[in-house]
Amino acid sequence: SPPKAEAKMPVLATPATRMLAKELKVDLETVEGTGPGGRITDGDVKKAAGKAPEKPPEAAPTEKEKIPPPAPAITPAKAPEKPP
Amino acid sequence: MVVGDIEIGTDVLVIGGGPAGYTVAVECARSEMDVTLVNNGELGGLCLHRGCIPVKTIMHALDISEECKKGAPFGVDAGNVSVKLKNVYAWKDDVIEKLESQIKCLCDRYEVQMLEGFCSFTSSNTAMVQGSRGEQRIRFKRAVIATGTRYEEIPGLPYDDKSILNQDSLIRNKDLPDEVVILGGGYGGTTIGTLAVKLGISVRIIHSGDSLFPGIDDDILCPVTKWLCENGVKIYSGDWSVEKKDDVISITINKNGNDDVIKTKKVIVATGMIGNTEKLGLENTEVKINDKGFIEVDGDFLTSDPNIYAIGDANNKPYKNASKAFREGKSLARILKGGTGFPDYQVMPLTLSSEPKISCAGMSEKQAKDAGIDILTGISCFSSNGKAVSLGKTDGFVKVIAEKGSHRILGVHIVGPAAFDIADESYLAIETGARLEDIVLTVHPHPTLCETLQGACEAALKRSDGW
Amino acid sequence: MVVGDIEIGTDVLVIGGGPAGYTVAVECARSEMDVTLVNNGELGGLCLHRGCIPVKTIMHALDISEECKKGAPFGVDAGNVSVKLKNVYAWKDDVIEKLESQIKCLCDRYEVQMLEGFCSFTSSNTAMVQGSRGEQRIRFKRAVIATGTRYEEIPGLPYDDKSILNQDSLIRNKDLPDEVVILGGGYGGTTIGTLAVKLGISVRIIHSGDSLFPGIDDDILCPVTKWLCENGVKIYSGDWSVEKKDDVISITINKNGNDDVIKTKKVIVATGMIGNTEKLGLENTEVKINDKGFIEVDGDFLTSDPNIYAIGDANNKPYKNASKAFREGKSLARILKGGTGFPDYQVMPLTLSSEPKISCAGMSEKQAKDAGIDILTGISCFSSNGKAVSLGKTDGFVKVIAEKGSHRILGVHIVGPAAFDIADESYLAIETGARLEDIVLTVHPHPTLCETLQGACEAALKRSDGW
Ligand SMILES: Cc1cc2nc3c(=O)[nH]c(=O)nc-3n(C[C@H](O)[C@H](O)[C@H](O)COP(=O)(O)OP(=O)(O)OC[C@H]3O[C@@H](n4cnc5c(N)ncnc54)[C@H](O)[C@@H]3O)c2cc1C
Ligand SMILES: Cc1cc2nc3c(=O)[nH]c(=O)nc-3n(C[C@H](O)[C@H](O)[C@H](O)COP(=O)(O)OP(=O)(O)OC[C@H]3O[C@@H](n4cnc5c(N)ncnc54)[C@H](O)[C@@H]3O)c2cc1C
Repeated sequence: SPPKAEAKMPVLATPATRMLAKELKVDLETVEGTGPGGRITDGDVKKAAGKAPEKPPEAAPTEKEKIPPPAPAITPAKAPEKPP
Repeated sequence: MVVGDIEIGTDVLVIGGGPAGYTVAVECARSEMDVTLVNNGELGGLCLHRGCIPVKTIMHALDISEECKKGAPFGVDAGNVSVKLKNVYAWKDDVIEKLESQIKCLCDRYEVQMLEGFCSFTSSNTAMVQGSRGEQRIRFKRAVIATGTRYEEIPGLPYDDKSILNQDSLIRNKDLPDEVVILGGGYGGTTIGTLAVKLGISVRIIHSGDSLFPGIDDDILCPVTKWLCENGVKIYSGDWSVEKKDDVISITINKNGNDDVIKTKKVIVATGMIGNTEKLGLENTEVKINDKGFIEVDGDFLTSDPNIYAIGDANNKPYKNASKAFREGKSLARILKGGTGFPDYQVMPLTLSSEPKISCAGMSEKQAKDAGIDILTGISCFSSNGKAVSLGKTDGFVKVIAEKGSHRILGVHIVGPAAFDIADESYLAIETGARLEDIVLTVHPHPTLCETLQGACEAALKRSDGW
Repeated sequence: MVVGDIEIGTDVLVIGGGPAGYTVAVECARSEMDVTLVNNGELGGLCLHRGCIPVKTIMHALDISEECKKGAPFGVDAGNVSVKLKNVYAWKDDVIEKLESQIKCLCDRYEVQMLEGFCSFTSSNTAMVQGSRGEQRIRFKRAVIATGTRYEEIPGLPYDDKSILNQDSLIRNKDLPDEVVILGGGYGGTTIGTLAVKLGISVRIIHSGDSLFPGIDDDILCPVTKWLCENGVKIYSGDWSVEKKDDVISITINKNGNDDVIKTKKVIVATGMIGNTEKLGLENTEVKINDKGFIEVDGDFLTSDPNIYAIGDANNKPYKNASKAFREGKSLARILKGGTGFPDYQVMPLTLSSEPKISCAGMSEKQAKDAGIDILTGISCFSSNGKAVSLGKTDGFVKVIAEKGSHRILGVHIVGPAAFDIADESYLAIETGARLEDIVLTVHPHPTLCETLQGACEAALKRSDGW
């Protein structure tokens, strides 16, 4: 049977945004969301990562959510070794 | 497999060919990494051969015959429907074979090197495979342990395939018993109990604790215990202990200080699983396990040994199921490629093959209340769903739990025949932080079963102002 | 109904007791408004009596017998399965009766005043009901027209219940023909054609235009046309015209300048619906209709008459289906209460009861390309889904369409037996602007059919960098 998960309000961000946060090493618990109801957007994550959003935020909320293609995010220490 | 003295070199050694193991192997190989997959036994693991797939397949075949039998009101005259259990199990084996060959194909397509045999570590970068044709040494840069679990035994009562059984016995159809006592409730006990009833076996279930399935709200569980009772299943709760004398197994159940003793010739132990990490040679590495044999890992599945990872049932992360195994396989492949793994999930769905079926996502009503969250709940019954009525399947309901202030959906619990099919919307809803309004304002086609999910959200909303 | 000279006064008069009408009536009454619902004929409308529900119910009963017949591989020996069509239709009537009584209950619970009869306007705030027991005058503050549609006729060929039929004939089972020609493809032609085949009728379908169902991508439609062909259905395309001489109906089909003539004794006209607004007395109001009889409304369902609204099939908004009717009923109730209605939807799902079933949400691949959107597509087949294999139902696939740059999901199209059940996630995804990652990173339980939806999103993502 499943372990008793500690019930608390989960962070308000979509899986895609949480993926971005992981790639940019941003702890979402420390980010204040600017979206509706405190939702954390991609822009919030990038800002927290010290990166300016690539585009200035536009009026339409869908534009705000727009992300560039996922960064390869290869850390040198873990670069895969080329197969022979 | 070329057996011999020559050591094989590989970038990534994967031990175990279950969902976790074959997924990480294929995903790494897809990125042109050099991958060797060692598996001992059946490719596809517990899930394919003795778990998810066979249980669902056997149940479906038995359910079809039930549908036929109940077809008369629909105008279907099925004559004397009968089930040939031998053929049901043959179909199950067919399904397994088909799916196993798909996994084989995938591995071949991406050129995963496959070895058959039992693998154990000889150091932090070498391992040994004992196959039918001898021994093979392997040198690896990184290794992934995906060896899964095995059934825990009751101390002093080892499985003997005769009287002390585990869930395999029904799934493999070695000689179905006429009656059986199942030790343990929860996922294992409820699933195997349901299967046993459908196979015509007389069943008693013994569980400790208050509920047959702790963590599921009572109202959701109620139709299931009702079905079990109606089908002659006796459910006992209390602290139990087991003794075996000659052929007879006596189980003493203590509830509120009173002892109840029941006797049987066959028990199925469904108390849980332990990590499949014995004889893995972990002592030759830095890998650490906990008291149940599960491997300790960090957020990136790395063990205490910097070269060795562990995923799937074998690691000490919460939940043991195939979805977690697949996800960890995919996530680790990204890490091994030098990227980041997947973020944490918020919802681990539960799908219970009870009768009726149960699907749970997110917080139960009790969990939310215990956590002090102010909630709205809403319920909608399948009996008022047009499609369910037209299918003649009106048992059950959907319950939704949302935070009162924000209307954010925290939990969706479904009991009913359609529970597995329509639940996918609820996973996405909770993961993305959707609100009740998001589901209510999304058009759901008519007549479909998912309207009941929408209906439950609407019912919750109607308890707030303005709806 | 008290028939007499005394005029009834009501705040809200609703004309038509289909999904649109009874929904707005119940929702208004729930807010303690004074509501009168006039319906001519069957409570629940086209949807319940001659549309969605009967089609699905009859098909399900026929499908169950197919399942039984195909049960042998699963170990089910169903003997000589046979279908008693009389009983199938009796079951259908049962289902309708059950659901109709639920609607009746709802109306009673919230104290909707119910009148039976044909209603027409005598002015912008008075109307007249012709019931079996005479006439009743009504004075209203606001009225809602929810009178739905009826089958369009081919000029000069009125429905005669003998040779010129509409879809009602199969649904009501008045004397099933041995063979029939269906005029028109699209939703109506494909659905009724599929039903006819399942009823054992020999079918020809004639449609103008290039595709049996314009708007659905060819790859999604392909398994359906394949099934139709395998089941002996002949499909003709081209501009057609009909002539009837004595008993014989001749249809001339012109394609690329060549004429093809086919002859039959029975046609089902499935060319479309027109607004049910004749004899409504609209000339006594300011209400305006278009050339197909549909009522012109603004974004808040208000007609050109400031007291009169129109919802459901009867208005001139796009789509004619029950989900739209329900939604507009709920939305208008909020407006009549003095609030705002619902926002526009982004997705109007399409569920097609073809064989295999089709479910479409959002943009098709062609639509997206035609709109100049740069897209990613991903496909996943049910044949590689463990649950589908275990059900022996591996036909079909899921196709997802996403914007290339943002990965935002724009369309999800499913063809296969599970198409209706797992589609709900796709509606929410598109409505909320979810990205491929959102579905891929949401845990989907194993083994379930919705894994194929996740698989299609993953396939699309794998065409982008980093996956
Ligand atoms: C009755 C039952 C029903 C279940 N139903 C479901 C369900 O419906 N949904 C769900 O999600 N989960 C279900 N599960 C759980 C699911 O089967 C497991 O979570 C899943 O199989 C775990 O995958 P894995 O790859 O981690 O391990 P496993 O599937 O256990 O695979 C491990 C593989 O490693 C091999 N191996 C072990 N040690 C070695 C070694 N030293 N050398 C070489 N090979 C080795 C084994 O032979 C095996 O093939 C069910 C389990 C049971 C018992
Ligand atoms: C064969 C078929 C299958 C269909 N399948 C589906 C499906 O699967 N899913 C789906 O969403 N939609 C389906 N539809 C469409 C669906 O049935 C309609 O969109 C829906 O019924 C529209 O609801 P409505 O309330 O606007 O009108 P209707 O359901 O047509 O109801 C109108 C009511 O008003 C009454 N009325 C009319 N004029 C007057 C008057 N002057 N006075 C009093 N009463 C009057 C009528 O008698 C009727 O009861 C199907 C349609 C057909 C024909």
